[in-house]
Amino acid sequence: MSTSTISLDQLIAWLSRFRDLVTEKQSYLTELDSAIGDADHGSNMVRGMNAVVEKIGAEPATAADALLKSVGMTLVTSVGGASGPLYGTLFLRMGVNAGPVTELDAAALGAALRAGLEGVVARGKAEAGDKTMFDAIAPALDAWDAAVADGADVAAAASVALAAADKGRLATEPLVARKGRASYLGERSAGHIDPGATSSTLLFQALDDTVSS
Amino acid sequence: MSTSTISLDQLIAWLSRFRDLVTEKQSYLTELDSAIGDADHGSNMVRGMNAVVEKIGAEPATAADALLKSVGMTLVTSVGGASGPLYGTLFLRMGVNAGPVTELDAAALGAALRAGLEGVVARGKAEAGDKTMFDAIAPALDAWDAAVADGADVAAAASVALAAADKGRLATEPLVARKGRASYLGERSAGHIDPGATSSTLLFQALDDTVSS
Amino acid sequence: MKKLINTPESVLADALAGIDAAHPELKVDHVNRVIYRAEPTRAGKVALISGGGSGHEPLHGGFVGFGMLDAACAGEVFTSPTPDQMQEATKVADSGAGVLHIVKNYTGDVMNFEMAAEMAEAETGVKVASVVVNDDVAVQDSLFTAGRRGVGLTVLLEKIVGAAAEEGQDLAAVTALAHRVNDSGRSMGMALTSCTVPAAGKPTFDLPDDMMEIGVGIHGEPGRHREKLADAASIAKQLVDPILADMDFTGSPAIVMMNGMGGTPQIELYIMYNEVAKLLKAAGVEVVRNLVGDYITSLDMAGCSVTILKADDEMLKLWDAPVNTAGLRWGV
Amino acid sequence: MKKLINTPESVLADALAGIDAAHPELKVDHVNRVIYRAEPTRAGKVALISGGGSGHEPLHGGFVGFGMLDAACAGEVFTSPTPDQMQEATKVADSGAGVLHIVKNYTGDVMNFEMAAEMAEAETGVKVASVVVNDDVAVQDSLFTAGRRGVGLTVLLEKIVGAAAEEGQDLAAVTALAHRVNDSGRSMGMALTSCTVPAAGKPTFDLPDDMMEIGVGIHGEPGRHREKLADAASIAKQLVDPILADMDFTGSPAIVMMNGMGGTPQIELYIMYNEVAKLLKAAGVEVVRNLVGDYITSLDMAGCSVTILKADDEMLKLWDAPVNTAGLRWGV
Ligand SMILES: Nc1ncnc2c1ncn2[C@@H]1O[C@H](COP(=O)(O)OP(=O)(O)O)[C@@H](O)[C@H]1O
Ligand SMILES: Nc1ncnc2c1ncn2[C@@H]1O[C@H](COP(=O)(O)OP(=O)(O)O)[C@@H](O)[C@H]1O
Ligand SMILES: [Mg+2]
Ligand SMILES: [Mg+2]
Ligand SMILES: [Mg+2]
Ligand SMILES: [Mg+2]
Repeated sequence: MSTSTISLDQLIAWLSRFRDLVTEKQSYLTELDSAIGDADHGSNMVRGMNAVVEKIGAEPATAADALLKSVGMTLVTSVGGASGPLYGTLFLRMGVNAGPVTELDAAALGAALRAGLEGVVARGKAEAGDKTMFDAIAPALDAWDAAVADGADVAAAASVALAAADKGRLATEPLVARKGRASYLGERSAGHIDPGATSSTLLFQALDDTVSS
Repeated sequence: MSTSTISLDQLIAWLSRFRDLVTEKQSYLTELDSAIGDADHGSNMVRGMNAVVEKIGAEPATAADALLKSVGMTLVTSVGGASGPLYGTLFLRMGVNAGPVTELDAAALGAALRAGLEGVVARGKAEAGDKTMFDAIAPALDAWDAAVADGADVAAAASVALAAADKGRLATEPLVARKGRASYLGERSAGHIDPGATSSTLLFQALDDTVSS
Repeated sequence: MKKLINTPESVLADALAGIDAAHPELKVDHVNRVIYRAEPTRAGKVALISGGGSGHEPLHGGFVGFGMLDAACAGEVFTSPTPDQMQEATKVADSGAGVLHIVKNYTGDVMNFEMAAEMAEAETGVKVASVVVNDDVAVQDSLFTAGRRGVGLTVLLEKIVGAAAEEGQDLAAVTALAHRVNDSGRSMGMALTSCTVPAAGKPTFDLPDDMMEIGVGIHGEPGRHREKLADAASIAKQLVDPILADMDFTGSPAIVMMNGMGGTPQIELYIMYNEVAKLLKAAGVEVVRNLVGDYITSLDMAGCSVTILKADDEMLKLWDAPVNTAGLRWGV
Repeated sequence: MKKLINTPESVLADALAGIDAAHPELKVDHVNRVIYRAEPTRAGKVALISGGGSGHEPLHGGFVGFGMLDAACAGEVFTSPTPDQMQEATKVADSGAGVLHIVKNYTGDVMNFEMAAEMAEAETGVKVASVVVNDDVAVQDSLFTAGRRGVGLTVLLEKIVGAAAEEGQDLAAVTALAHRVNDSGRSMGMALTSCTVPAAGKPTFDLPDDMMEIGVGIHGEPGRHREKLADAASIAKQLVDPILADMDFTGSPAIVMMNGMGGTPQIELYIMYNEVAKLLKAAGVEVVRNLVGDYITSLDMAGCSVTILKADDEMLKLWDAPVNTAGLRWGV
């Protein structure tokens, strides 16, 4: 029962699934962050997504922009650290881009996600190969756009995006970090997968789980 | 080649042998003090006896009283803790009792040691069974006096004294401490041999080694 | 994990409650996790605000008070606070003369403080300036990376700039001074053990019994490299040499901080200070003031860091000015 | 063993050199290991001398200065100093008005200070009085044993009695006050980990990862009993209950110290203080002053202790009087 577009309820289901996934993988995320960071990425993401799920449960949104902006603000005000402003900005910009709709097709969702990524870059100045969440999100969106150009719907696009995100995340392993806390380690940051790229992959995993089920 | 009396040189050899024994057993003494004290009895005794050996090497004494008082003062000023004043007083009082002689027979050495023990009691108020060095020294001197009453010389007296000291030291194991740092442990002090009773046994061991060789 | 805590989740709330209970001269906004002076900012006085992840105590809350900060925002352990906290702090501390944000150079801290400044200026019109402290020579300074970390110099900067604000200097002057202090100081740290983040429940890194980490920050990040444990004299050299290689500290009086990471007893810090003082003397650095103790920590990590500030006359005068905070106090 | 030291043998000498280098306001007699004020004791002022084994920093050397001690003797780690050190301290600090020896109740400390007093009075005619602090409720007070240990109350006593001496009270008054303070305070401590004595090279006791020691002193002695690790609230109860059972603290203002053992970060001490404050409030104890931090430590031990002093008006006034030492400073 896959989906060609994504409804408001599915956006909510996506976020709730993302919460479940970061909760499930909390220790893994923290372990990755212990190796090249400060051992808090798991708890940061769980704290933020718990706040998000609570917020959208309490204040049912009636349009995608309101929903996504509220998600962004909730992340900004509950997470802190690097991931708070970055994920927060991602959703804020997605909301602005999506507009007051109740359904998004593959192209619209792709455009919203792309706007979100641009927000991440505007905030964090990351480039490809800096060993950050960018390295999972950017290839995922490239794959998304290519699939959509070939006529893919949301479900199909989500599936290729997930594969690309995961590939991008794994490809962060050999990299020497140039952004974020891992950059302090210099050469010693090589040989570890980036935690933020991993949580971003879970974001696409959650989307794929939501729209393909 | 055992000895019937003890000369000044042998007193010095005794002290030097005591230094060697506490050095050899330093970790054992500290281990005993770790269980019911503060893990410093080994280093305290080694520091003190090193100072003593250095002192008597630098200022050759010409009489027993001067030698023993100098040993006592050196211990008082170099050890600190409980063992400093106690061993220090032991030797100070021994010196006062021995007088300006250059040789002591078994009775004279026994009397000097007894005066030393009385000094320990005057300072530390220990009684039999308090789980202190008293519990090794007191039985050793009782055995010494009994042997001397039976006509023993220094070598013979030292030998029975050592056996009694060691028996006394081992008998401290089941005791609940009533004096010193071990008393803070209450019932938990039982089941451990007292470190001070152990170093005191080494004092008799050193004497026995010296006069029986 | 052995810690005097109730639950990993309640660490911050409980600690803030303790600070509130212990310090009648401070107020604590428990919702926004802001520690601020009970006495409102004097009209015309620039307000100094700092903040960061928790686990570095006494930084920053312990430096709120006369002659230092006006407010501090406490984030979760090792996680920068959020912009709304900083906005609350800005609101409560601003007297109209503007606010200086003192930010340690970490991606998270910088981004959150940036958002806070954007929001504060847009919403309330408060004048916000900021200084980003980046003094850690263990990290290479570069335009293509996150740059150097902000560590020990933050303490000295908060003291000196706090005194300038207390004196009545305006926002431009206070900000310029803050940048001057930042440009004039360097730090370097090392760890004997990892710290344990409460929520993680186990040490951030494993360090064998005979190894140490050189060039650590204050978040339990692994350092630049790991090597065999050495004596205090060699460790001091490993901390002082890269600092002196990075900047010339001769020709001006220096203020030195020998800082403990949280799990190191004071007796060891004095041993380290002795070695550092000898090295600086040999290098011709004239140390005129010092701090020895725990000022910017990394939870229960055993280790230390050295900070050296090349002080000009104004900095020295401001250093000696009265300060009255939980963590630093003299002249009052 | 992981420590910032050169060798186990040089710990004390190196630390004293560090104190000397860091504190121009103090003098250090390196031969006799005495830390004393650079400014000689004012004529007519009773001199306060304390001392004890090292490893408890800032106690005692960190409390030498205006309003507290005149001199402190440093023994080897956990080993009481020797009578000749105390005599030197007595000589250097006495202004003719007499000397109060502040002694923590340990067999070694008591005997060494006794010998020092005997020697000082015999040789120099200095009037020496003494107070033996014995505040640790973890140990049963009894005439047949060494009695209770002297722990945290020593800090409060040195502050209060130091202020009285600074005020010009004579030896009899200062001594009487010292006894009154000692009679009015109690302490109780616990440990999460053992400390490691440098010369021993390994932890004094083994404590499994899920266990803690209740009723420890400040020398790494095992405590009264060992039990499963618990949360901050339960630990606070285990510390506060025996203190309140031993003495009635209601009806007078109380001064509370939440003390860290050396390896415990400040954030945990504030969490503990919060719990202690709640318990005292519930028990009707009115806490009017507090200290939270490392004041009397046990090397690198993780753990804490609580001290409560039932203060009368004079004690409270003397508590608030100015003090200017490395370890405690206010009002100056
Ligand atoms: N400048 C940046 N741009 C994009 N992503 C970044 C940047 N800096 C850090 N990140 C991401 O943030 C992740 C770390 O997040 P988190 O651990 O929650 O924050 P912090 O580093 O503040 O502890 C990194 O793994 C990385 O993917
Ligand atoms: N009051 C006392 N009388 C006799 N011996 C004592 C007394 N108190 C302690 N001791 C002895 O001292 C020993 C401990 O010495 P040491 O560890 O060097 O000193 P400290 O207890 O000060 O660390 C104990 O094992 C005990 O034998
Ligand atoms: Mg992190
Ligand atoms: Mg001992
Ligand atoms: Mg973080
Ligand atoms: Mg001792």
